[in-house]
Amino acid sequence: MLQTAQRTVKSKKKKGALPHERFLEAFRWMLLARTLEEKLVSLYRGGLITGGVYIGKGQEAVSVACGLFLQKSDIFAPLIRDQAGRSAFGEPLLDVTRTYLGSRLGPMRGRDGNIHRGHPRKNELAMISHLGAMISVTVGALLAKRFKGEKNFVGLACIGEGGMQTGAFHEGMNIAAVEQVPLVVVATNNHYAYSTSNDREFACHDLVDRAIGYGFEGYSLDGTDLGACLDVIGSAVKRARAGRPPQLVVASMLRLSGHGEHDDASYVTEEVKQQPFARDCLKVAEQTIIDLNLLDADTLAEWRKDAVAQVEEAIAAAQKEPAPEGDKEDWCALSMPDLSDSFE
Amino acid sequence: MLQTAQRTVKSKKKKGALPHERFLEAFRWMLLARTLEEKLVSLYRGGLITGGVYIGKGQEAVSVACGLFLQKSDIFAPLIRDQAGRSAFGEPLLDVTRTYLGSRLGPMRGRDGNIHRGHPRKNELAMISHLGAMISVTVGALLAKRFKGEKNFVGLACIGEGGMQTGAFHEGMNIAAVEQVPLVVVATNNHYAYSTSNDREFACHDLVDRAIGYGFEGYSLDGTDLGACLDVIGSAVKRARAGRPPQLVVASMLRLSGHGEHDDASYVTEEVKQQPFARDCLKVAEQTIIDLNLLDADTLAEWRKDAVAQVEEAIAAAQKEPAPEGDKEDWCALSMPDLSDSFE
Amino acid sequence: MSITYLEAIREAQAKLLRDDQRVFIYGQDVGGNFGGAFKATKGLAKEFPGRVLNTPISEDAILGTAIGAAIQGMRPIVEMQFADFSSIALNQILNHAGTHYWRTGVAVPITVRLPSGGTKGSGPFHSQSMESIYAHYPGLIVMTPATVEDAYTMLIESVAIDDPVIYCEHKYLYYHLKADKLPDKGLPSGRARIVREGRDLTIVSYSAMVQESLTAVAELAREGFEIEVVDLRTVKPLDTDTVLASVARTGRLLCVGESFPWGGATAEIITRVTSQGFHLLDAAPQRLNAKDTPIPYHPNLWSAHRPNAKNIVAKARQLLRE
Amino acid sequence: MSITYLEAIREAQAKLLRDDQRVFIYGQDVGGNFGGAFKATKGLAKEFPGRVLNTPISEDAILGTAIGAAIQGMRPIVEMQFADFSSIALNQILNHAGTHYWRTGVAVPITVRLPSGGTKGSGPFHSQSMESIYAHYPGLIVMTPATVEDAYTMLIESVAIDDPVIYCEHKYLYYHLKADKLPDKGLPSGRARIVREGRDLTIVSYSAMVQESLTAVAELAREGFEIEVVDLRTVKPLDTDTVLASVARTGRLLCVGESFPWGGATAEIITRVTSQGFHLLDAAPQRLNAKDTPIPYHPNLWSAHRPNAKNIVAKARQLLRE
Ligand SMILES: Cc1ncc(C[n+]2csc(CCOP(=O)(O)OP(=O)(O)O)c2C)c(N)n1
Ligand SMILES: Cc1ncc(C[n+]2csc(CCOP(=O)(O)OP(=O)(O)O)c2C)c(N)n1
Ligand SMILES: [Mg+2]
Ligand SMILES: [Mg+2]
Repeated sequence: MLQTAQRTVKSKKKKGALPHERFLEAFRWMLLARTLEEKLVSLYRGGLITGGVYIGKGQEAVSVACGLFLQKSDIFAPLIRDQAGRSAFGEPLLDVTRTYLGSRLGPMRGRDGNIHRGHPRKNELAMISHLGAMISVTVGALLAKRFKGEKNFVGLACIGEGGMQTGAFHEGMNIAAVEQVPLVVVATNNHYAYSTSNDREFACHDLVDRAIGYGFEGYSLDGTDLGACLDVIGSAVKRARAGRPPQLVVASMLRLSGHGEHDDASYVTEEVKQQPFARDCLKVAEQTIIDLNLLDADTLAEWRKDAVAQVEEAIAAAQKEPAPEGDKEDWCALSMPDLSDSFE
Repeated sequence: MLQTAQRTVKSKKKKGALPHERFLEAFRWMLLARTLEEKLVSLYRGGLITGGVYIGKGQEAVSVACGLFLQKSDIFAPLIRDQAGRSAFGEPLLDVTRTYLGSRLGPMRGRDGNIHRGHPRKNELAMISHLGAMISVTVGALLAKRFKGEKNFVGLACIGEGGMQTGAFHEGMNIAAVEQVPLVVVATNNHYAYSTSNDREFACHDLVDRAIGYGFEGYSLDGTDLGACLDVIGSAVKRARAGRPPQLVVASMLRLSGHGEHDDASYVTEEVKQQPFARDCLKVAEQTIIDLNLLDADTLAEWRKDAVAQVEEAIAAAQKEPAPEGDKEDWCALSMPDLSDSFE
Repeated sequence: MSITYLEAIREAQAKLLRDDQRVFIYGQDVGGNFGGAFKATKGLAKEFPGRVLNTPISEDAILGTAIGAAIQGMRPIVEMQFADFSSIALNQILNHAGTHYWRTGVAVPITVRLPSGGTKGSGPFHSQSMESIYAHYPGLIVMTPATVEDAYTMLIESVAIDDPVIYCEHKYLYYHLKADKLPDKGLPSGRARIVREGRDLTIVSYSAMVQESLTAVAELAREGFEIEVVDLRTVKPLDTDTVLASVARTGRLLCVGESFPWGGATAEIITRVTSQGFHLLDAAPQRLNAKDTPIPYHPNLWSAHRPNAKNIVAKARQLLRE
Repeated sequence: MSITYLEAIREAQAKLLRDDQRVFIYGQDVGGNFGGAFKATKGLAKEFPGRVLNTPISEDAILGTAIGAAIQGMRPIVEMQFADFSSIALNQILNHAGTHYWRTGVAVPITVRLPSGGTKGSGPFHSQSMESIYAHYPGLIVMTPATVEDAYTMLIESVAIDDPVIYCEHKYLYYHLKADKLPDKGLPSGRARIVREGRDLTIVSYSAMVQESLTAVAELAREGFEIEVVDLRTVKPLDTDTVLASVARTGRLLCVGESFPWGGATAEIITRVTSQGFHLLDAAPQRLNAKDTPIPYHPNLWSAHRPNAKNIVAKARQLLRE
């Protein structure tokens, strides 16, 4: 399977990849994420997906960097725009398509949908919707690892600039610093929280200025520049792993889609779309590849085809699988059914 | 009544007090607060007060400055250590003693106790216990004033360094900046939240560094120095009133009492007690008065006597008043009793 | 002309903004030319400049701000993007808004709109019905309109009420319910409505479950059963008298609610009827609720999780046989 | 030797820390040589270095951290300083801990200790009983121990349970209840206990109200009434069978709870008994709760606000006459 092949490449890289190899690896995950999400969007438009579809278009460079530097034993807390990071961290495509297509065999078994999926046992936390909540949960997972005597681990949690305004975010950041856990928080300022633009979200000059107030080390990042993303996020992960204080990276870009696919984002002005932060990170990365001649056109075309094939395969597989059924559920919210309450 | 006399002095000052007159006025409120709280403590020890007694010993300089620069039409959100500020803002002593002694005639009518008292109609908000909650409520009060077309108002909300770690604090600070309301937040880092010292509360170098992350203007303050308190907090109030962004003042001092009077604070080490921030602001202020010869010894003694007399009078008055009684209550949590639910 | 439940909510807010300068709307994405995740405030920001304000994602502060403004004489309407997110605002609602009048004598006239209840594919965090939590605590009025007309008049009334109102609007009804026109006046708050008269059984319900109950009752009518349906309209205060009067006529009681079972509105109704009208009952009163698990995402699971016309029919049949 | 309810809680935690390396204690002021606002963890930080940790005033993050640690295999015990402050942690508890197993198949073994209930002079924000809110939502077990022995064994059991447990310890019982020694084993969770047998009336209660009920029953015994008292021990799951069996013997039911009335545990019990055991009842079941206002500060008001032996006696007498 191609995805596996690619993973092998990845693990080779971990032993000291050259910068351009890392770049290409990251680009390939981005391509896969974009391909997958475009397909999900068309399935959604065709009425084949229930619930919302939220994509990471324009944020793949940051996201992939979030997943790429983590080991399997690290903790990853992705959010709704982190397809690229999830894949890079090791989430199988089948997890995604099973969840979106409501297969009973998916990680959430139809109980929860779409972006809420996760694999806590594989250190991919399953987000709840309430923004900000995952920061302290990641802190707790890291604290546990410390209690258990593990070494060299890190955790990485994603957040949007909107989510940074929640109380949960604040409490989570502060407690991370108090506990001095090896946490990296990657914030994406994509200039909107749903329809709300930055001017009604916060009033500080630069969100990265929040780092100092928590005792984090803070870094700004052009989220449209894959090279910069790999550099800044990779270094932040390295610093956290080396025992430096918690790290905050604030990346800037534009959300290149609606909030979800139900949203036409007509509130995003033409002016905003002309800003430098509105560039498409995937196109920028591809241009770099062409400019520096890192790949020939054939290979690029081959990668694209491969991505499409992987996506098609994962969708076809999930589509064949059974849906959950009400009368086959045990309807028990506890792991210990004996302690379950009964209402006749 | 002496308290009235003193108030006259105060209102004269507002029209351009000389610094040392303002200092003396502030000192006199501090003296009153200290005298009152010492008396409350002894009533508590004598079993005459139900519930907790939380005092502001060591924080009177900051607190008085919080109340002193506000007009009656400004909004004040004091917390548990703000007796001096409450008095300076205009809270009658009788409100205090009635609340502590459980008079039916007090502002809370026995329904709520002690430090939770307030007079929302007189712009003294009645705190709930949940720390951080009052910041956004103050923002809302200011927003209302703006909606109503009022001018030249400010709001001042107090918080401890412990309360700064709540999500409510964060959300309140951020929304204040987004709304650009004329708010001053005065934080007292008294080095403890109950028994917890700063090292388990936060991990930033200086809490004032949080100002920039919210788009507040931030100032540090030696809370044991009355002159500095008047200067820094007075200026912050002036700036907010003049339309500058919201203001954060972080004052440093030691809580010179237990968390409440039930607490012997044995966790406060001798070493901490020797730090410069552990000075008693009242003593420091008195020394300044003596050193600069701002008052003669007779007047000082007179002021003390006056404070005692005011306190005794307020206590005696409250003690004569009736307690609330269960069968005289309407037990209705709504202002519109017709909409009250009935459980037989 | 035909108007939906959602449009009624929008129209009520337009009218409130027009008629009362103290009203403003506060919440995530309510402003701009966007008008809210469900478009319940569509166009209002433009029509009423400066009075329909977007907020940061800060539910605690949104409520705190509304409370402060209300204390100072305004009449804020807060929109939570989904009822489920009001868990973050819960402290300000229960402990601040709910206690303020009792503690200080100063009322807090806020309306908190909670887009509530399940819709297909919405899952555990966008489907909740939280009325029971708010009704459990003192100091709040909890409205649960089940019709387009009530959605309109009750929202208007909520702003006139000096006390905090939790207004639970049902997302499923947004587009599914239509009316010909909006009424000038409705039943006063706190009064339940007999939606349909009957003599064999009383079904007490509220919000979207009133519609499910009516569908069920229509089916049972074909079998000759005449079932009375009571729409509570507000779950707190709860109009015990109307419910008791109905049970006095029918002798049988089935309560249907979409929230979780333990301590839900259905338990509260049954308790009132049995403790105050025990002798009126000819059979054991019954309840039907969502299952005691999080609300599932998948439509197959969701339709098994919530009460619906089908299992209302089944439960009612059982009760009618007793 | 004599041991209080509070000491039992401390001893249980000491034993847990001793026996299970996965256990740690997390909360405000629990550590140092302070040992918690009520001293429930006194000395533990010293005895178990690094495992009893003070936290910032950040209830949401405290719970979030505990949840994350539990997912990774730890068994955290969280102390909320007062139950009332768990309103800030509610989102993490209801929406995260309560849904996690169902959503992902991975259980979240946390124990959340809530110092609950009223004491003299504690007022609206330091007196609450929040069991009904937690029991309403799926995915949580809610314990409400009423004796020293249960305080001990149930806390130990709560940590053994793989699912999240809300452990409501009553502050009034901390010093008021004493036992001679601590048992090795108690009744399993989810099982109610017949505290006292009787035949004229069943009083169902939990937490501090069990003691009030026993006082009331002793008084009524002098008038010749034999009243059965059931201590629920856990309000979720609720041991309906034991309650029904008792009502089968007595034919009369009075439920006593300290929380607010609307949708409280008392409503849940009455609903179960009437829907499942209607024919067992000889008279209308009744409930007694706190009043539907915030909890008052002044002792005169507080003693009128909560149920107590005196009004339990009055209510029981009324019920016995019917
Ligand atoms: C506490 C909370 N309130 C409201 C929402 C509803 N909501 C979902 S996504 C979203 C906008 C998020 O904006 P941001 O954090 O910037 O992330 P982005 O969508 O831009 O990636 C909102 C308001 C939520 N998920 N959580
Ligand atoms: C949200 C919340 N959690 C817990 C408490 C209990 N509590 C009351 S005062 C206090 C310590 C407050 O510390 P700080 O904010 O520094 O104020 P200080 O007492 O030092 O003036 C705590 C934990 C509370 N009031 N609110
Ligand atoms: Mg965003
Ligand atoms: Mg402090």
